[in-house]
Amino acid sequence: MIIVFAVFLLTLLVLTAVAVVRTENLFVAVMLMAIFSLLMATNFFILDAADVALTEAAVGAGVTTVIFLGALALTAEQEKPIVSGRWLPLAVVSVTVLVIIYASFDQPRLGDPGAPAHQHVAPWYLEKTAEFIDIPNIVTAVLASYRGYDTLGEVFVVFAACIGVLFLLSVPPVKPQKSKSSDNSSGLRHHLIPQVVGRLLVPFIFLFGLYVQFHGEYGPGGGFQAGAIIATGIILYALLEGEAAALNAIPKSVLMAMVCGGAMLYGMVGVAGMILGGNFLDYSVLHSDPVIGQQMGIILIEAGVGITVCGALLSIFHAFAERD
Amino acid sequence: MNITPHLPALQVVVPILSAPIVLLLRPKGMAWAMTTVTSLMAFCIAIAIVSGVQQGQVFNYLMGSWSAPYGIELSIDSFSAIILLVVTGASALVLIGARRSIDAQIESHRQPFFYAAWLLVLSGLAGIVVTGDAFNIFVFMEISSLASYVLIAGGPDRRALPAVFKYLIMGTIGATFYLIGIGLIYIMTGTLNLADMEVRIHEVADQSPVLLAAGFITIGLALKAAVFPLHLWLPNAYTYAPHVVTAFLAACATKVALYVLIRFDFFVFQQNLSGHDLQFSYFMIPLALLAALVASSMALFERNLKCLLAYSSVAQIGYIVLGASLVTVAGLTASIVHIFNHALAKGALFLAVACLAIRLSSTQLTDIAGVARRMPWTMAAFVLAGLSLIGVPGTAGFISKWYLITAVLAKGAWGIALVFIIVISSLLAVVYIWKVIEQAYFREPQQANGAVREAPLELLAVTWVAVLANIYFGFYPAIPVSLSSAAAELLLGQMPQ
Amino acid sequence: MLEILGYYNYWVFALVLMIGFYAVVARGNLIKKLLGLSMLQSAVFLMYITLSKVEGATAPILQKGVEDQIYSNPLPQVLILTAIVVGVSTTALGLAIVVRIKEAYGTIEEQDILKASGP
Amino acid sequence: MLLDILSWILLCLGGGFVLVGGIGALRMPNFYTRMHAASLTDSTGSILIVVGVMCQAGLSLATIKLLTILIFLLLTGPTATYALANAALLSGMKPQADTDEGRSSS
Amino acid sequence: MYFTVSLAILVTMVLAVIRALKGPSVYDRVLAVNMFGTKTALLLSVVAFLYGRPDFLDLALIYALINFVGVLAVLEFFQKRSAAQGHTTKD
Repeated sequence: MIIVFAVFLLTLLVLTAVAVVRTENLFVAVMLMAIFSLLMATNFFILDAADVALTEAAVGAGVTTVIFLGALALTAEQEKPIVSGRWLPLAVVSVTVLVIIYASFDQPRLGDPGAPAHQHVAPWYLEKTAEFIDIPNIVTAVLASYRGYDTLGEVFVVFAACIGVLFLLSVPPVKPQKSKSSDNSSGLRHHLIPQVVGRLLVPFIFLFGLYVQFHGEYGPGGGFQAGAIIATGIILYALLEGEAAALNAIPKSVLMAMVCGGAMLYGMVGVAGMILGGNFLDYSVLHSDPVIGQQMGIILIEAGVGITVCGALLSIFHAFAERD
Repeated sequence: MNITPHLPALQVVVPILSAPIVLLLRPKGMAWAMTTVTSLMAFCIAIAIVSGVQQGQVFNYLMGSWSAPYGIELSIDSFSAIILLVVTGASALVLIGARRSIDAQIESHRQPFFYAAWLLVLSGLAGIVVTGDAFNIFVFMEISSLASYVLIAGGPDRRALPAVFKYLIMGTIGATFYLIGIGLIYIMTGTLNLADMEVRIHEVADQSPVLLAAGFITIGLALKAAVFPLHLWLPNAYTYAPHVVTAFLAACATKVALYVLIRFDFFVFQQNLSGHDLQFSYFMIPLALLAALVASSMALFERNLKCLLAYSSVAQIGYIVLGASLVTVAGLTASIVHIFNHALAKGALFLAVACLAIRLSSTQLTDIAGVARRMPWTMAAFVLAGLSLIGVPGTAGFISKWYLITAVLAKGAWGIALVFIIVISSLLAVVYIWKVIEQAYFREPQQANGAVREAPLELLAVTWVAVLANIYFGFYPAIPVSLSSAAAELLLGQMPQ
Repeated sequence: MLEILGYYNYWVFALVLMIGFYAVVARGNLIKKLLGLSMLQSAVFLMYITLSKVEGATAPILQKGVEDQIYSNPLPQVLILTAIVVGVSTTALGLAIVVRIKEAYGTIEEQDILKASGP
Repeated sequence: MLLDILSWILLCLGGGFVLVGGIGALRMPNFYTRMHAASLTDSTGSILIVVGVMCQAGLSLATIKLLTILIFLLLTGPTATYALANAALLSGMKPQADTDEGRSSS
Repeated sequence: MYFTVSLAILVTMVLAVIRALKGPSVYDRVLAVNMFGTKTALLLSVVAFLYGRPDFLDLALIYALINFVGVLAVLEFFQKRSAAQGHTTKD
């Protein structure tokens, strides 16, 4: 059953990928890339990775597409046809594909429960989480506690990307600014129906984002996903009401404070563990009962992650959208 | 609380948590001051770690107190210690002198971003070095890479942008290949902890996914480390980056990638994959030699001082790889000592270039004609650092060349051919350094350079600190050599010689 | 037949990886390169998630009151959560650079940029 | 039991509608007809399928979630369709009867 | 039963992708993407029951949300582009 789904979706995936590479219209390529991301996310879901599917949909298909469109609006839409040098890369690529396919036959096949990967570390997580942390979502437990240091790093990757985009785009545009009158058309203000529906939806999106944030211990979700969803909600607001309105509601300085504050919150939880006599990122010492301490720590750092991701994605979106 | 057991964590946590604070510091100069202080603290931590390691202390730190294969473990041995010293030292030294150069190249409202990115590079590189977890290396590699793209893109020349784009593409491909390799190993072993991996990979060593993983990891890291045919991103990125950034990154960014490469190929694969040493040698030795020859020749024809030195870096990476690919304790020692010494020499050279660049408008060779009369101290520093790069006795460069040649000669007959190539490449280095010296000392100064003065004191001072370090470690090489040979023995521990 | 299809995911991983790689290497348009790059990364995500799947298992979110349920491997999923965010960050930074290149050179084609840069 | 049969019928109908919509979007001669085919069956198909699944779920949290999804789809689907058609019309694409080339230069 | 429906949705997804590949106009492609997104949301709600994990319905909701925001972002893009090209849009 799963095989049928997988074959269907994966074949589509390959077709879409080929189409993305072949089309010379970049806008079409970005649209196809959105389909590619959704297909990928559906695949993840079918392969039991609910959290990853959620993230890929919210971050990969949603925010990435929006950022790509923002960049396309500032650059070009049509790609020049390639002139030469098509065969060498194609040959290299084909050979590599064959090598990987050859090597795949020694690999445990899809779903093989006897694979070494399922024997060694993973069962420990599945067995011991109930005892040490006592939350049902093992992915969140691994992400936030067992491998919390990775997640700290990841927050700082987002942080780095955010300051990078702001640094690069803080140079004033070379071309003279277009007359301000064109700014009035920013936003979909004169499309009445989307605006009414959109306004109705924005608060519910926030609510849903908060639900995903705090439900992350029990179901699929957590800081990244929630951050991305709330950012999407604000992006929706910006699309409907125009950039200026969104920036009015949440100014850039607040976004910056969110990016820094979230990252600091995460780090401070770690340092608190250190001060209270544990190791860095040891949440057990936060409370007299180690299990409750772990849960407290997880909630706090997930909040930090959500705040940073939301602030960073919005800062990046605004940096692109403001520029024309 | 006792701070000593927490040192490995603090090495990363101190700079990484300062980055958001630096970003919020608006007053002029504060961002620089905070970054410098943080960087000095990181350097002190590194020194404490090194002295601990030299006394035989082993640093293992369990993140979140989760035991090893389940949580992330930091582990520091002598190999990590020496690289830590290089990374934090380069950052602290360059930052102390960097302020005016950065002021000249980066608008003040963009500086907080720049300094925050600097701290992220520092903590990313330190994070790669201290960790004992394969995936954690990937995460910190991405932090340091993303932040270093930001630093390089700060270069005022518009050509910095295509250069950094190329770096981004190649760097991301490298990181992705590394990730594929980790995934393939994880399929076969079920673990991400390097020490655990080393034990468990033994049972599955002859299966094709593991071999494929070794290939992907080696190529991915070689891309990051700019090993010869994969070095294409390096020259332009170094040339158009802000001058002090070049000094910092040239001293440590590629070295850390080499560190991971060596650690993986020796610590994880070497003892388990049969014939891996031979494959590694056959694959790497020709590349290393080509790197030394081709890149040195390219440097000969460069018209831009920074680009010349960048090609020279590619050649020097060739030496490091050559030493490692001999797969002997002596070769590996030479390789690690050279990582240390080359960082010193290249750091000093690029700092001297930064001194020149702050007074002259460009780094083209023709523009530095006769500048030695105006900036004698700077050029003297350049000459001494250049001698160290060439490997003249009495400088640090000599020590590593000496170790390298000894190691190569131990390989017997074809070792002599290798020595021949090393000597040729060193001669090429003499020629391209001489080219600079000739321009600076024996050409008539240009009219435009009439008002040029000596470089600002603090920048000149750190340049000279770097130069004196080159000379000091040329006469007293005990610290790097003892650490390196300990590291080499550790890495090749159970190898049958 | 089903035995062979068990490897199908890995083959698609290889194909998509290399399609993305081809786009990065052979296409001259910078945005196309970034699209290829994110495809390359997605392919790796697929590989990790494939290896996390266990036959007859369900997502690693414990169900109360259900006995002897087996769960898929949570660890690769955690790694990929991290990697997805890394991928988006890289893409965003790359796009910012492309925007600056467009402003500085007036083009986003590699050939034209090389021409404009001169020797 | 009755509920099972009901949900079975609803799901099958929904699947049929969705499929017909897909075929319509592929086979219709120009943009507006394609959009027409796609959007109407989209809404109907969504209602049928989600209600069909709701019959299976019984009264639980899942039903509420499904209801939310349904409301969401019913709000956004037609809105997106309207906005898209509006944008196409404004860009100068005129609805035409029987050509395959009813599109603007963009 | 669920399986049949999922299959029907999957086939529709294929048709949508074909439409996205064929174009011909950009609006056709946007339409196809939109259609694809809705179908994904539907597929997920069905598959969640097929797998017996109805707690995963959150995903379907997010897919629908992303889909909507995506379409609006595309429209905003069109609008910006036509403003940049100097066409005045009438209401």
